[in-house]
Amino acid sequence: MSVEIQQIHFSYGKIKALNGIDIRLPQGAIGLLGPNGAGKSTLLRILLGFLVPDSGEGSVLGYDIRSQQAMIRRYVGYMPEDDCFIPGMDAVSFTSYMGELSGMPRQEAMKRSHEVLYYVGLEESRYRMLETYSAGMRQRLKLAQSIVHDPKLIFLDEPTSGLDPQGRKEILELIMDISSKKDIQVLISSHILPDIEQTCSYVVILNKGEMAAEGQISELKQVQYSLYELKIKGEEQAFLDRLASMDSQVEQTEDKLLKVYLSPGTDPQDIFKIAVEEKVQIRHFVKSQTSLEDLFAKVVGVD
Amino acid sequence: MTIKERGYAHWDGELQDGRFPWWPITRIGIRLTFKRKFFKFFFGFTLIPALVWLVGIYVSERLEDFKFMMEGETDFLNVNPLYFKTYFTNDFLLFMVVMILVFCGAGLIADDLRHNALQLYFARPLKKRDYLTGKAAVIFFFLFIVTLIPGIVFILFKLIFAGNFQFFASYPWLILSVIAYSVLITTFFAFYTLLLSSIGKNRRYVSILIFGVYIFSDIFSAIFKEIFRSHYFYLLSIKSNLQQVGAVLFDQRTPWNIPWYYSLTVIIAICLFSAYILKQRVRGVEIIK
Amino acid sequence: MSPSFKRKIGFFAKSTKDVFSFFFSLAKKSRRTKIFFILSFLPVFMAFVVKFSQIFQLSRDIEGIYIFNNMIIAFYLQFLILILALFYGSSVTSEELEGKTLTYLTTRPVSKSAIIVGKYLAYTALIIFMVTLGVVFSFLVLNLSELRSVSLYKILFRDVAVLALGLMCYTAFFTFVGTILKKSIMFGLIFSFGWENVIQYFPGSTQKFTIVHYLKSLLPSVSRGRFSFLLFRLEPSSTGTSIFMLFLIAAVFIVLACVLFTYKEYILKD
Amino acid sequence: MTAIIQTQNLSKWYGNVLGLSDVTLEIEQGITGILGPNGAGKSTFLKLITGQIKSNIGSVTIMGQPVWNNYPQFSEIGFCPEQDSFYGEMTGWQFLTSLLRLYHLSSTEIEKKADKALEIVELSEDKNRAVRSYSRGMRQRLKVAQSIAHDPKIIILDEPLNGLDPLGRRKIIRLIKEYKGEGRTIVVSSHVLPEIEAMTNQIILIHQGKIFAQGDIHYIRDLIETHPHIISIRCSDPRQLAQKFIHHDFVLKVNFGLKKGVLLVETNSRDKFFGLLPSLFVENQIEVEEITSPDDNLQAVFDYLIGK
Repeated sequence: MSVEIQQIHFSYGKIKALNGIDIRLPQGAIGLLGPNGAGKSTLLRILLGFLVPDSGEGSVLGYDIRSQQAMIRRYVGYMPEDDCFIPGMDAVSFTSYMGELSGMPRQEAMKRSHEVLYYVGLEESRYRMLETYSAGMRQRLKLAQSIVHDPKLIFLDEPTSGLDPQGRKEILELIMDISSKKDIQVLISSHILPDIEQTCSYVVILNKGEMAAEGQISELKQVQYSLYELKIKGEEQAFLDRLASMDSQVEQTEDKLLKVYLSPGTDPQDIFKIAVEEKVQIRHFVKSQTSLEDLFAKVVGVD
Repeated sequence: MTIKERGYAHWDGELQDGRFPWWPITRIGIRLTFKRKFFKFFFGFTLIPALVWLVGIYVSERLEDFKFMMEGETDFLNVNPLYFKTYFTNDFLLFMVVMILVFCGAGLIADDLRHNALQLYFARPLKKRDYLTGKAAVIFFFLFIVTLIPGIVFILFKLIFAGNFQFFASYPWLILSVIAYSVLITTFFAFYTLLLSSIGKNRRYVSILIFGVYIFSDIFSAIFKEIFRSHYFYLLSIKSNLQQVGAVLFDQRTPWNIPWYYSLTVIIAICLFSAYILKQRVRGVEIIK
Repeated sequence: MSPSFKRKIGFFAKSTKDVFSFFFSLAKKSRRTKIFFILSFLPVFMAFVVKFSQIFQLSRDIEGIYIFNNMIIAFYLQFLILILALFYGSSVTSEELEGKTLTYLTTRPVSKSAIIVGKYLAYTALIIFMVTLGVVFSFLVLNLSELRSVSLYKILFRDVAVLALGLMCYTAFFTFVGTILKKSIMFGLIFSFGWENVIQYFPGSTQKFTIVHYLKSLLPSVSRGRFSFLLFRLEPSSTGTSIFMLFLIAAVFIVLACVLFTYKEYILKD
Repeated sequence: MTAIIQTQNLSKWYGNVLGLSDVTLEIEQGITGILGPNGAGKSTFLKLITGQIKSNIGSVTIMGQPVWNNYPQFSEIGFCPEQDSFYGEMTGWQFLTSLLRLYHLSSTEIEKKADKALEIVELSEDKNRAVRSYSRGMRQRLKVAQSIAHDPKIIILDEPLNGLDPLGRRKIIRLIKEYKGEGRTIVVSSHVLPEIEAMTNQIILIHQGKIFAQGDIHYIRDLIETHPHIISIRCSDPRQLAQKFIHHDFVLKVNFGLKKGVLLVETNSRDKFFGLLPSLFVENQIEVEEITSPDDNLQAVFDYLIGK
């Protein structure tokens, strides 16, 4: 069991950040989900020993979070949310510096840092000054420094924030590749649902410092009603009227997506019959699962 | 045949409990200081007194050759503990030391605070003590170059120029004095600089403080001393305290009429205060209440 | 004066006023200002100590005004106003660039010159206020027994005016330095405690290349006491020239800073 | 409709690094999305049209007036910068009122406007907390608040949704749409495609400092009609369906997907294809599970244009 905590409480002065969190994490990649200010970063900081919980117990990799912080940090890699670096250095010296601080011999750290930078896709700019790095490159650099010492457990705090789709895809692929290794566990904190859906199998949802939901993603998003998403072209109104007469609810979203809630017992193929009759093109037709986003909205309780 | 696997590769080495986990911090700190504009030039300038004193030692062994230049005044060329004390406690050297601190010390912690880098350090098996030791060692490095090293070099060259060990026999403890004094002022300035560097995120602000507080304490004590005609007010001055203790360490008369251990107490008190503040300020995350 | 020019001037004045109040209230509350405030109040504390010791006969009797003239003013003139002007002057542009907050100003309907002038005035006013308060308090404490003598207030007024002129001038200069140099502190320290301290003792016209020369020309030469050497070889300019020069220097550097700031591009790194 | 923002041959270098090259375009009322990967030149473009930096070549005009150093005009413009930076020790309330002061307003007006802006971004409760203690999302919202507080006609937002959680994002998107309804001009940059898609159809694609495309998303899609379009259908009997397609000339390719029951059809005329589709299902009694167009989103347009 890599991470196990019970009844963790923490507050910044008057503001309660964590209010009794219990977690027992299984193997594999784990997503820590929640809106801004839900306490995700605080939780990670407690696991790393930056903050001492007001009350509660826990262990990371079998080491106690209160008394054995040094051992935890030896085997943990951390990618912080904030933009952080050391000015005046290039990527290779920075990464190997971080490796050395973790206890790698200097020559090994240098060798490894070249490998790691190559791995995260910074091989061409590894000799450039960090000040000149773009947001995307800094993100990769932070990932590189978090894996340079080959940790057993990696904490990633908002790993894709500020990235463009291409950069995001690449970072997520890297994370999936790392977490596919059986002996490395990854804990990703994010508010970007698709990221978590894509990389993790298990998710913990925090809201306002409390546990909102926890479990396997596949179990959490079970289908509860028969909802279809459609995009159509043609005479909309007539089509919508016909659908309504079938005793089903239709909702139109901001980006012109139709959400059709079919009453039980209605054959979805009837939609196509109506389409033929009303001469409407159906360009998109998907049976919707309760997506993680809906789940998220539901447990978080807004909208 | 083996094929290199694509994707993430493990590192097959062992993490070690380094004996000096702070050493990388020091090495990088020194390297970054040397990268600063004009620093090398400036640092060279700081070594001028050392050169002058070295020439003095040479001249002291060849007094006859230089007599025509001296016009009889040769007392100051007598290489004895006073000669060393004069080097180590002269105002110019101390002033240059402070300027070096502005260069190498202002950003030590302030830059890490500014760029959120502390969490990178403390996410690794590094204790607060290691971090501070590493940063302080940067200051030790630069200040030893202008204090400890010249001191030892002076003694060595005196012996070499003289060709015998008489000097050593006369003042066997001198080398200890040099070491003790160098360690004292370097330790003090390390605490002083780290303290000021940790209270601001802005390098400019810290630079001004390092310089300003030093000069300020000196002016302040001078004014008080002038009004009250009491040497006790020299205790307010950083410079005077260092000079006071320095004189004792070199077995010379103290420049002011106050017990030297008062000065030492002041110095130690500042160091302890700094240590306390540093312990509060240096942590993995900034906690805002 | 054409109406459009008048309108421009009016707009500039309004903008400057708004920038001024923005930064005056911002700087007033910052922690740095508090620390500098304490620093500039230490002479008051010192004055108290002196006064108490005089009351209890702990030290030899020195006239309050003597201490005031020779020590307090020397401290302010030779040290404090330089430090304050250096920090606040270089902050005018540097802190916007370092904190990447410049954008918030340059997207408002205020001209870049108004930003410089307004901020400069705000900071100068703040530090003049700080220094004046410190000076006035130390003056009152030190001369507690002679508060009825009018001639003393003349001295106080003159000293405060000189310090204010000094702050105005140095801050303008360092505002300009901060606008062209990225790392202005090292240069500022060397200028303040190297150039200004050394060149002022040079004979002939050389000393006229320092700002402190004009400031000292406005003060009477001091003959007694330990600090007299500070005025060693001063060949004073006339009062009129000095005041004119101080205003001229301040104006020139502020105009230069404005011109530079208006046409130079500052690129904030992400 | 007349253009609000016009640029002519706009080009910008930083030293010898290209920032933007030869951009000539007009932005009209409503929402315009600026899209491009990191470092494509979006921020450079927004800085140029807000007069933050000066172009090396070309000109920018807003409502007919040049922008560079034209301060009086800036009261009509609100700008939300990309960088996450604030004045040191201010509270949210102080931050807004201080900046509003620069619009030469009376203090009652300032307070009214600041209150309103805080309400809009839902920060009223936290207005007296120091900005330093805000979470990332709150800071982002505060930045948006300072760009709209003075009620500008033109709002320019550089990555406003960056770092926001889904709920925060939804709120800002709704807000931007509301502003559009009020007849304002809004320019939003983003590198996340669905975000822009949710806000507007008017987009400008920037890559490597150049404009790759400008206009309606669908118009752009039509522009690249030569690029065949793939439609994925999951149904009960894909092979029977495939037979029906083969006779039509607008179908270029028919593939069977890796997943069971998936048919991938490539067509060069979507209109004809989709016109035919429902009747095929109904006539042949094929049960449809899913119809999707894997490349009918901005990402695909984008990938196609930048040649991926």
